[in-house]
Amino acid sequence: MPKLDVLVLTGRTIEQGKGKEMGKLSKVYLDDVVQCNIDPQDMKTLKLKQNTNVKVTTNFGSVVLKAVKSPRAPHPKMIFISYGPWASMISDPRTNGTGMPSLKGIPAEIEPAPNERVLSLQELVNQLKMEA
Amino acid sequence: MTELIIKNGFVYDPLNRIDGEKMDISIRDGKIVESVKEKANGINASGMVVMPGGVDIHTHIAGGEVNSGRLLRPEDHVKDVEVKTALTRSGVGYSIPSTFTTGYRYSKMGYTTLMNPSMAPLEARHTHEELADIPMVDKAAYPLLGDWWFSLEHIRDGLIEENAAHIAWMLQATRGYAIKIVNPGGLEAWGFGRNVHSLDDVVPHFNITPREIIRGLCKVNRLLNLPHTIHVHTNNLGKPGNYVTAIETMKCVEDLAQGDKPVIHITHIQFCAFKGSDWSTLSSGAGEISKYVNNHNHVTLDMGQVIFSNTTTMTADGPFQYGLYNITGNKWVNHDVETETSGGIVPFKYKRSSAVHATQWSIGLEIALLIEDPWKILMTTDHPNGGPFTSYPKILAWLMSRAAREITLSKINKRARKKSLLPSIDRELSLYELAIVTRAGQAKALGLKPKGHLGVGADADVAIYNIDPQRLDISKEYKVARKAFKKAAFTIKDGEVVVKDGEIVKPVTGKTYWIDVSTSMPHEINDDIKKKFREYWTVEYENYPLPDSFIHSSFPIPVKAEV
Amino acid sequence: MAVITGVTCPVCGTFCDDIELIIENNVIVEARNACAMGAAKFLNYSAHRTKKPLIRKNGELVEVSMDEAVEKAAKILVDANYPLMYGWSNTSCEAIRTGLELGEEVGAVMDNTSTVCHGPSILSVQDVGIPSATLGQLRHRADLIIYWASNPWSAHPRHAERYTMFSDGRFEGSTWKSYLSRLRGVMSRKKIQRASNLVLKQDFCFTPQVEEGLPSSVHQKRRRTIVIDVRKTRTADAADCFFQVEPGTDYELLQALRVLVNDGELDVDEVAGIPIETLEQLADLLVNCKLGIIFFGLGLTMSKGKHRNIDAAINLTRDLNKRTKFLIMPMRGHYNVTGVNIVFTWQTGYPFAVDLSNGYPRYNPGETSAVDILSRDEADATMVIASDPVAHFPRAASKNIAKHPLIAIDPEVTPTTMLADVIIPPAFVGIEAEGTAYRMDHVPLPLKKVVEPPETCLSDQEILQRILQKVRELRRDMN
Amino acid sequence: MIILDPKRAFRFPIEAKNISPDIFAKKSSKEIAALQMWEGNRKGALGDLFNIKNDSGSPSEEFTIKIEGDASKLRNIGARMSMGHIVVDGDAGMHLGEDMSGGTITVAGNAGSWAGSKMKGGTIEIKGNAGDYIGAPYRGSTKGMNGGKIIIHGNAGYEVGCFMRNGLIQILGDVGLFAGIHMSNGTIFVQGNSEGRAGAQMINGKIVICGHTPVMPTFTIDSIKPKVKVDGEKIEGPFYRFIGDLADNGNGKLFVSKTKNPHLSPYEKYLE
Repeated sequence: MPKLDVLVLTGRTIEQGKGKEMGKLSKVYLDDVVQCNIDPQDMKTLKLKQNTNVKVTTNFGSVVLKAVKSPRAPHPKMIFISYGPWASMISDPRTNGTGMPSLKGIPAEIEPAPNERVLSLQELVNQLKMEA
Repeated sequence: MTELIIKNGFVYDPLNRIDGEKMDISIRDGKIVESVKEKANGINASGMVVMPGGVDIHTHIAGGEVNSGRLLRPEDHVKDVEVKTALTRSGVGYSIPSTFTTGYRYSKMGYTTLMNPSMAPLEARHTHEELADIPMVDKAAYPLLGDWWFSLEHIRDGLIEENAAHIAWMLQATRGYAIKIVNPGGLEAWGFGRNVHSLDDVVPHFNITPREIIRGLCKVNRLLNLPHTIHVHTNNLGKPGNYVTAIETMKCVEDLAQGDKPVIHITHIQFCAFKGSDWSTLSSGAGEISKYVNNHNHVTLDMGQVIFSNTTTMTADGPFQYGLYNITGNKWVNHDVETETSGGIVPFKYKRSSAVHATQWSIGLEIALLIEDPWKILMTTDHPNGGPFTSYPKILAWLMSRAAREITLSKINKRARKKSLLPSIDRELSLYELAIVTRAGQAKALGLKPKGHLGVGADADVAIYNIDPQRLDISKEYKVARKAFKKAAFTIKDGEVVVKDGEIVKPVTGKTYWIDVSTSMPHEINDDIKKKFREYWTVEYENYPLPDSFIHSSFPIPVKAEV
Repeated sequence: MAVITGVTCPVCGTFCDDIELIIENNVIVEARNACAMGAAKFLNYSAHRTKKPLIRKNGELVEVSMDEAVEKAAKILVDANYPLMYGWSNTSCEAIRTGLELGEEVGAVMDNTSTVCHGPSILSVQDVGIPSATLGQLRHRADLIIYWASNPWSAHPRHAERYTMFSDGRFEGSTWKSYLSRLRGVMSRKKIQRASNLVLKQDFCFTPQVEEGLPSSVHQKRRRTIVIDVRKTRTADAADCFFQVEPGTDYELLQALRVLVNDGELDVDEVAGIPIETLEQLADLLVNCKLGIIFFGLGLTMSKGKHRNIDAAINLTRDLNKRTKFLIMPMRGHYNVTGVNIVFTWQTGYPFAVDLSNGYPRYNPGETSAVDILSRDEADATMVIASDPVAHFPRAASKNIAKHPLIAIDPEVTPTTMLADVIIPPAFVGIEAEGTAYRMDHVPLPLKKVVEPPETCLSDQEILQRILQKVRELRRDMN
Repeated sequence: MIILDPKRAFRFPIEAKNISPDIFAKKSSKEIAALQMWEGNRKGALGDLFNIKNDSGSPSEEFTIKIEGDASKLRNIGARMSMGHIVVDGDAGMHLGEDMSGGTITVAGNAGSWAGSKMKGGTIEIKGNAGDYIGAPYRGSTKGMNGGKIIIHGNAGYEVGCFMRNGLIQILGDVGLFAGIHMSNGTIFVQGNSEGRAGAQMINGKIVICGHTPVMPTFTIDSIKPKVKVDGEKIEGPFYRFIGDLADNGNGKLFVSKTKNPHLSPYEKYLE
């Protein structure tokens, strides 16, 4: 399987913003926060098709997301994930004495994961509970 | 019905011309009364001084700029903290204490009424939220109206009555107490990074001068019958040579005075009494200012005394604060408020070794001592601009004791010492005069009738200090007196003992005063303001005025206007 | 049917107060003037809500009385050795005031969501200050608007319309028309692109226009907008000019600009992927405006450099004030995150990360901040109000929340409430309960009550007041 | 020598500013045991947390406190100390030796962030790694380390020597971002690599980096030096000498190893 070293950016999208107000169980929210926005060229490199699953791994964890072609390209070797429980699975908790974890620009490895499933919110929460 | 009697104290009540007479003060239901029943609770004040509760005409204790100052200065808080007790909330102190700590510390010094002199009308809600969290004292706030677009346009167009009606609306909308004017015209100019430099400079885009603004608002103040005069922070504040501007400012409303009633209050006069052409030639303009004030009765002043300390300067005078930032390179907050005003904050350290700072220290005391009538010059530090209010006892010591002044004089910058007028001044204020400059005169200047005295009907706000005027020569033993003023033996608020031996024994909340002006033309103003609202501000008309339910212990003072 | 005007929108820091709600039978059926996010909240807030207090018993959440939930919450807080009380930015100042009293009573660490949004901005403000203004001042006067690492189009949808590029002020007007004509240009380019893709049967990637220097539109005598970001956001599409920065190099870019606006020279040919010649033109633009404003977002506070990015940005603004008037403002996210900083500050002296465990306020982000305390596994109980940390904190921090007793005061079902041991659902502030909140520029506005809450839901403030009362009772009983 | 032996593993932060030779020296063991210590939000006494042993060494020995075991939850150990020794067997918590003016602190393990913050004199030696903000001021203040010496044998985190005014910080391992940010005097000596932005916003002072490092674009190359002097000792180079931070009109000196930083060779064109 091809792999690619990328930087993860997290952030707000209007869909996520709308979704969080409609409820964290709403489809609008859940559809948006599991998306991994990838540069079209990088999609090609990774031999990824729209809406196939990818696994993103950082030093702090890994998570399976749905790959989508970024509408804000070009941004080679950068992936974008909306703020939310999925992005949080891989973000960097170190604050370096500021209180602020590193949520943008986290080095990661991304690879196609056609055989892995995007966890549901409940499964994700259960996983946290188990790890604790 | 609660009753209390303060027995055998030496009473200083200048508004009732009582000068150290040994007498009892009777209290019932929060008011001073003729007498109470014999079984009433008594405080034995023999060998102590009894005064009305302290009043502060100008102290930055709440609201946007004060709180930005707090946020800016963790390093200031960390050295002075207050631990939670069974009765009191925790907090931080030094130059910009947190709200609870502010109330407690004032109360411990025997103060009971505080005036917050700077409130951006758009952010009045903030000021009042904070005032609600300042316990122990009564309070009020002055909305900033000297650069309000409505004021500028009305006065430019000669529409004084219209402006009066609008300001009446504004006092109600913001629950304000007096018309505050800061660097008139300069704050509007600061919107584009500019300033005005004299009373006759034209304000860019508005074709009006500071002189016209001051005169216009002075007339408005009279039309509205407000209890306090216009409260003015002059143009050119903090600049060498500015004593001329201060005198011109007082002069420019001379003809508007009627009888001996003041029509203008110049605040923190020390900062506007600089002589010299630059910082190296800075000297005191106290002589000239005092001379003018000694010969005129239409003006009151407060000191804005400087204390040698590390403090936080904050004013609505954006361009002045920018200048201070340029001089110091310190951290700098600027906050311009749409359609209304500006604001700035810069931490500042007054050093004895600095010729400029030491001269400033001297100027404040010189003015206070050279002005013969203590009713005209009130004691403030413009907290926290000249220094924190907790240093008031130090200032009282300088005022009451030549010896205290000489000790400090001997430690300041040589050049400043040489130029200081203080060695030539022998005057030492008596306890009676101290009572004027810290309460009676302040309440009188504010037109706050139930405050500043102990006559029948007054609010039972009383401070009792551990000073025996028959035994203690305060001029010589100023240190003992200073200590007594720092920790009141008793503070009584609305008839209840709230401080004993300098400690809080009963937390109480105070009232919020505001001026409820009734005018004959409310409808037209609302229409005019409504029409321009979206054009001028970025909030909706209906969200601007504060509802009465929002004000903590709201206490309107009804006033009937002449328009 | 009732029409309520002048409603404030309890969603983002833009805190629009011109919303008109149409209400039928205690239900909001229409939200006029609201953006997509605002409308989503007004029309759907109640869709997934919890209405009754819940306590976890034997692993299952079961409905209980308000009294039982309050008592359980109070007990958890009283028993805790180092409790964390977190959230606060989506509730009223009145609730926050009561919350601080409760936090002081139980010796908690009080932290709010600014810890993971503009906390770093506050740290740098404490180092250098901040020259800023209310938003109307910019609407009236700003002729140069910079959105730096912020994307209002998505995060603050009405910001541009109300306060900047598309607003009309006394001295500067809206640039709506020039935007429309530019948009037409972009649309036709996109059409060509789509057509060519069809013809060529392949993905033709739209490469950005590499122009020599800055586009001429930025030199026009009208309000101009510049976007500086690591990717081309929707806001960038609407701007006169866009600078794409290599991720993690904003700090270098800001410091380099400071040298250039002070007429200094640099030894390098490019900074942050942008040629020096272009940066010199940008510096000229900054120096020559009448009033400039930088609106910065989390792209600076969360990325490499964090608070030092803001340090440099504020210092750039300070430098520019030697030449012209220049201001800077953080784009605050939640509708009352500014208010929570303000209330924390007036009561304790510090805006966030306030540790009250020793009986007085102590402040040191990195030490007393939520993510750090949780990552070090130091908290032994957490109370979350008006926030959803489990969705937004790094996994290492959320694990601690999951491990210990968790109280959630939140009307919505969120990852945090899914982990909670006690859930007390309040009325929605700004819809079912009133109060005060602060816009991103420190302008306080009222939150309105427009419909009745379910009978079982109290306001946040009332719930906190009840817990406080219970805590004091439990304390008394212990002594 | 007073030996403090933890009675149990700690999990809440402990306010330990009372563990200082200046405070212990005047007290009996009983008084020491009664010293106030906050553990989380519970007020307690030092004797509740530690077994206290009094090991009277030679009378000539300077007053010494030894903590046996893990002290990583103890904050402010040795705060404001002016004399004597503190020896920590294991790890030490945050704010170690804060505001100290004399004496020595030795840590066998790692030390938390803010070690030596506001320090004015004395020596802190950390055998393991150190956290962030070593030798920094308190929030909002510009009064960073103003004297004394901090030696870190392992790596150090971000913002080492923030607002430093004097003294020496020596790091034998690597250093994180922003070493010497805002510094106005003093010396930071890094034997390993720097993550970058060393000397950012510095006004003056000296930073020496012997390993690899990026250099801020707002530094200008000044010369190449064969060696550089640190604390009286000559360190062999060659070093590129940069001046900065230009954005802050700084005149700070940043020495960077020439051999470990070939990516900086383009700068040499400015020296011809």
